[in-house]
Amino acid sequence: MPTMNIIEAVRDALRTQMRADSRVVVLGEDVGKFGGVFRATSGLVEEFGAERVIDTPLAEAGIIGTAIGMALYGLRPVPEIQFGDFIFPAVDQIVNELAKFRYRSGGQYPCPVVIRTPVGGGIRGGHYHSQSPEVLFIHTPGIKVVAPSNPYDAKGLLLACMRQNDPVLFMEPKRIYRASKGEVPEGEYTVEIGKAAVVREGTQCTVLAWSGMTSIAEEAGKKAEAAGISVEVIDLRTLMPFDIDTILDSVKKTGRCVVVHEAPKTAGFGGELVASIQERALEYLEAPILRVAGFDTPFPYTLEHEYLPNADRVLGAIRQTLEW
Amino acid sequence: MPTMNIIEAVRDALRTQMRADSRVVVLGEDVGKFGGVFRATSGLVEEFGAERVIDTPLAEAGIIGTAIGMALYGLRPVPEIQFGDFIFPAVDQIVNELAKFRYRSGGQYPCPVVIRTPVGGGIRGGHYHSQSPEVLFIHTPGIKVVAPSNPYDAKGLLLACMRQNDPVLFMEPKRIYRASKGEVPEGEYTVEIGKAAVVREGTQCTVLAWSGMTSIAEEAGKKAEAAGISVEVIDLRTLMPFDIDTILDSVKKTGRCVVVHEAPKTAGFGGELVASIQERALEYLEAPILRVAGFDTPFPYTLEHEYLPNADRVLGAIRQTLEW
Amino acid sequence: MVAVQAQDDLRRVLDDEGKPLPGVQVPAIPEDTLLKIFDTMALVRIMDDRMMRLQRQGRLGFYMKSIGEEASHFAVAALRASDWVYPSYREQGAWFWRGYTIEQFVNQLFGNEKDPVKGRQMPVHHSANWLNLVSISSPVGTQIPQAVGTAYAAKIAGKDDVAMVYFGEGTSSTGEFHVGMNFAGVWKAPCIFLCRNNGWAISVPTEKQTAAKTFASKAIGYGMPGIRVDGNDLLAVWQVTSEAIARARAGQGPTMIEALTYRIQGHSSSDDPSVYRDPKEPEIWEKRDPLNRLRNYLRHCGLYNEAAEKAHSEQVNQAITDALAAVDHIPAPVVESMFDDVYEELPWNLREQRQYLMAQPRTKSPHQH
Amino acid sequence: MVAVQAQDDLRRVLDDEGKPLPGVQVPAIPEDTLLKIFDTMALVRIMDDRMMRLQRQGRLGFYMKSIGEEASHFAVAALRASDWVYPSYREQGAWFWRGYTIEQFVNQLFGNEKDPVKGRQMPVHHSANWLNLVSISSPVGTQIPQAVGTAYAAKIAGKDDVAMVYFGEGTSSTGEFHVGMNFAGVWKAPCIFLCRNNGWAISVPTEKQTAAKTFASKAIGYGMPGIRVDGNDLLAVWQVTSEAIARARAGQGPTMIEALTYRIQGHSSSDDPSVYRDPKEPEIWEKRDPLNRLRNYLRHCGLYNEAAEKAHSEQVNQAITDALAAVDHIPAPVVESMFDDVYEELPWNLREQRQYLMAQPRTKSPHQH
Ligand SMILES: Cc1ncc(C[n+]2csc(CCOP(=O)(O)OP(=O)(O)O)c2C)c(N)n1
Ligand SMILES: Cc1ncc(C[n+]2csc(CCOP(=O)(O)OP(=O)(O)O)c2C)c(N)n1
Ligand SMILES: [Mg+2]
Ligand SMILES: [Mg+2]
Repeated sequence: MPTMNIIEAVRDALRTQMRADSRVVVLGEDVGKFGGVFRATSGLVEEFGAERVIDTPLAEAGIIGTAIGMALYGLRPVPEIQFGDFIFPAVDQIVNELAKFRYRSGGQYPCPVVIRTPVGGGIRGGHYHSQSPEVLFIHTPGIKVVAPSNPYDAKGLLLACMRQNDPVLFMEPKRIYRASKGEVPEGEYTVEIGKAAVVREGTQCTVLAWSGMTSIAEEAGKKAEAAGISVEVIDLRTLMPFDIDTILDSVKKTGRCVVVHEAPKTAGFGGELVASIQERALEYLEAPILRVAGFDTPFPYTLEHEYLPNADRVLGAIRQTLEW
Repeated sequence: MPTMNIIEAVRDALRTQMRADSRVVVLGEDVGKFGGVFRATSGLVEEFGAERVIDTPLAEAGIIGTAIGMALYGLRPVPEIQFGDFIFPAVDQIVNELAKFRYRSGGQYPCPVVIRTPVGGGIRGGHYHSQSPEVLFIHTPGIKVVAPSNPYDAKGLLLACMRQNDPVLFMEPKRIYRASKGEVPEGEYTVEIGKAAVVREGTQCTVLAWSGMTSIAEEAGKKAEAAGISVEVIDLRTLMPFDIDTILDSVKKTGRCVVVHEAPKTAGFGGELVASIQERALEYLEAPILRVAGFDTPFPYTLEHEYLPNADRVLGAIRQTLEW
Repeated sequence: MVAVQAQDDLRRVLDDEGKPLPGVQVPAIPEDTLLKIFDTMALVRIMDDRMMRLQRQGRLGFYMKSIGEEASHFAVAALRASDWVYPSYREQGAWFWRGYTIEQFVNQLFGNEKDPVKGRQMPVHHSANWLNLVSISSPVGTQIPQAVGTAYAAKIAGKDDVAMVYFGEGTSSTGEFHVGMNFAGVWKAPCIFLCRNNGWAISVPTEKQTAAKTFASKAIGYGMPGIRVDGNDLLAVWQVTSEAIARARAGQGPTMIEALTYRIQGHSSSDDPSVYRDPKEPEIWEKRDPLNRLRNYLRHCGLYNEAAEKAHSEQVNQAITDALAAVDHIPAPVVESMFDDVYEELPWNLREQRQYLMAQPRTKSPHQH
Repeated sequence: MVAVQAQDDLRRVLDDEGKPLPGVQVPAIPEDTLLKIFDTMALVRIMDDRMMRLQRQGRLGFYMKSIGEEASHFAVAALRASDWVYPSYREQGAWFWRGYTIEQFVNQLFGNEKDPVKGRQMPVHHSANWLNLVSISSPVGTQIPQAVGTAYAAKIAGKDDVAMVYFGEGTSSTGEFHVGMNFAGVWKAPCIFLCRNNGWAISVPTEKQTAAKTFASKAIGYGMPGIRVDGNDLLAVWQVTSEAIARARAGQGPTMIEALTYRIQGHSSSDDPSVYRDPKEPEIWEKRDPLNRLRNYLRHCGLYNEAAEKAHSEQVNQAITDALAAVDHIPAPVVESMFDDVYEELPWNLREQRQYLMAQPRTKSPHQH
């Protein structure tokens, strides 16, 4: 099995599906000859031509708006938003249009658009190349939100997204685009949407993470083990619909939980996870569920490594739940 | 003291502040001669002229974008977004620009823009005249979010917003724009931003609500009383920064809590409130904190009264926390 | 205020009385098509009138009429059935033209169980995928790039279908208008932009909407032709639309059409235009009524039959009466349907919420019948 | 590819060698202004070169240069100090022209404690409210309606200040461009839109950006003048900008200027243009270098002094060297500053988070010095 990084896995998923399904088209800024600023689409225009790999004018609302119209007509567009931070001009098209099309048409018009976008900090990008905007979309009924943390899941989930009939926001962890490497099967396989992965088993505390924070959670898990604490780490992989069963099974077992995310703490997705867990498993909780998250500030530049959650902070929170 | 409804109170606040501060300008679609589709600005263009009460072209991004530029130059713009549902084309201007201006300029450029917009359902408006988009803005560092539920607070809070130096999203409960009436002082007074109001005192369960849901929570409180249950109802009034002290004092006293909101449940602001409370007061909780919220569907038309939280459902949740 | 424009940059075929102007080329519209357009236009007029009365009686929540603007709806008549159309909320004619029935129309207004959109949207927000008519959305402008995407998708798929999107002149101020027009220009998408300039966006007149000389002139910025047409002249609307369609099908790209017309009445059933405009203004336009002009033209061609119009009008009125009578017996969509179509399949959160709701006592909604 | 355009719709004063074209009117730029522009342009060139080398050495995270496009920066020189400017990330000249210092510039790039924006933004995202230069934002286009708001605010406040916003031709595709231009037209806002058409938006050439014949032609859709100017001809840039300013101050409204130039190098320090364009293309444009042309013009006027240029260049280089040396001793902003300026005052959540962070062990950031 070849070894790939996340960028390569994403590209492989796109290529695989474009070969299998002629309805799949890719569009976005710089996705053609340049192959995308992170090179996720490199080589595609050469193989599939400029009508299926489309360099668009500079307008995110246009990228998503036209993708919607293509999907209604029967294509399978996979638009790229160059950075998650630039998704906001397309928010009206996503929240009011894409997500609601099936519903508002009484089921007449499904709208299978898979939006790919790199998210997260750690690349010295400041406010505008670092944000993690997932919660807005998780809160929007009608769109799924998927956030892989490694090459295997990235390819398998992206293929799964392109083969189902609902719109998806597919968030890619740009900080580890190249750093995260692993074996990835050639050809077709899928990872089920809506299923979390227990990436580390343990008994004393559950840590929930996704995207770029999964490796931080795993690192914290290792550090905890060295300190004699047994931690279970769950990579959510899909944020909407999130895998409540896997989460509850784990928290009922450990009695403690820490949620880790990069987005600002207040009203981040962590809040939802905490609320959902305590609604269903309060009696199992030995301690409050804690959140280690980005601070409630715009994403800073110089101090980004003070801003970002790290393994020590996660470990600190784990300890706090144990000592409570 | 005159009796006013919410629309009149808002108009009175605008007029009062426009008289006191010549930097205040109002802009938006149909705010001039027409006085706004809900008539909140009616009479203002006659008093203050077309340069301070500006009918704009049809573009929310332009309304907020130009308001930002006005604020930087020294004016105090109070833009109106005709319906909260139409705020999405301006989300980039709000999330990436308005909210971050002070921060990203190293404190050089404060940006005091107060965005008024009617929110919530119950007026037979379907998906696009009913949404409650607060959580996105609560999650965005740099902007405050205020959501009054009655005429007195509407005027006092709006005056407070126009007199401070941070951007604010001021959400007005359109369903009770005219139905909610009360005594409102003439002239100047303010209600403090960031302070909740205990609108009903009780001992057995705390209900948190805001905007159009406050009256629902109060109704549930009354029904509970009739059933021999003592409920404390808190109107949050400000959602960012929310009044954690008042909330905690109450929940520590009652040991139970129900959060009510119109927006879809998943990743709504309720999740944050639950998470914040259990972080700080888990040991006081006699039962899980429950949420009575909009369902995770687009806002429906015919079935909107099945969609919207009502007093019976809130009462049901209160009972559930008591019987847990 | 929109003045009647000089003729040189405004395409007209008929004069205000419905006679062909001297020297103009009259488009060759097949007789049966012309008569069907006339009937459909009359149907729209009757429907608007009936529904507004219903709304005033408090039986209907909301309505949007298009009295005086109907000729512009029939740009759709120059398309073929496989072409896609994105109407705004003010082109009822497009729906009826393609075969959307009076029953469907009325059921949508009432959001009942037989409403094609299952009671999910406000009145006048139709959807008919079997007619290639795309769901109406309230946020204006959003449909414009969508139509461009559909048009380009046809091109990618190797078909010669075109897409047409209707919108008001106020909507040309949105970012989405620009973005859609610009993509269409670059892609040479077979898309027709039908800007219905009715002079007003709720209370905002055109001169507060743009400083451009005409809306059609905006096409220049996208490298596409922009054509102004008398929007109350059915023959001229047909002619410019046909030309645009021919260009689009031939791979020559998009066209913007500005159809000059006038919103004679309020924006919607919620509006009162006397607050913001001179009540005299509509009067000028009443004289240019598109239905009258078409009737006169038919008369001029010897195609008009008064008895037939009367019979058709009675038939339409009866069909509306029947549909309204039926409405009283059509229930609201079942409560559990609220959770359908959010996704293809119900995720666990919606399953749980549906179960919760079904266990609650039923709410008597104020607008269920 | 951007071809050198026919002259009739392109304002030029100088030929490619820097000599005034026959018959043109040469703008009367005061000598000291002209010399200051030349010096500042040379400073930008030197700075770009030094910073790119630093970036290549791995000492600087990111940089954006403007080699070959510098003349367009100096539209700012025709303004007065009380006028407001919204630069994009590629007009370093505007900053230096108004007195932003080499130290400030370098400290911003390094995001250190002396950075005017307190280390909050990426390199090249300056802000200087004391110079009426507004913070640069990465999301392109957003600044355009903001500048219109500022311009109109000046009008409302009864001042005759104007606002100018710079942006690239790619940015003209955003919804915000449209929305800003349209508001400006309707409001007759004293705003100048300086579209720097350098042929490329990262890898996207102009013909994939718009089908319009020129970017300036987009102004028609907003009822404002659109003027094309040779963006490598400082005198022409000055001239058209001065005319636009005069119109704006006289209450005649906004102007769009398309400054035709070329992005000789990569989009930013992260880009490699050889992947997507013919390396021969830049060569044509190197011959039209704005700095050379201005130097030749000064020579032509007898204003050029080679020794002075050399001295100035040495002085600039030394100042940069000094600033870079100083940088090694300037610490990163203190950690608790992360929480400042989110709001005027710290709300409880930020107070709590600050306290939490200060109790944590310090993270050695990979880009703290
Ligand atoms: C994005 C957005 N903003 C505001 C509104 C509220 N609104 C509904 S119709 C309308 C005016 C539209 O005018 P125009 O485009 O000229 O169409 P007309 O109603 O005249 O047919 C406005 C402002 C909306 N529907 N969508
Ligand atoms: C809204 C938005 N989308 C995407 C980007 C990423 N991006 C940065 S610069 C750029 C190209 C801009 O081109 P142009 O406007 O021509 O300016 P130039 O770089 O040529 O000066 C893009 C796509 C962005 N900054 N903002
Ligand atoms: Mg209109
Ligand atoms: Mg460019």
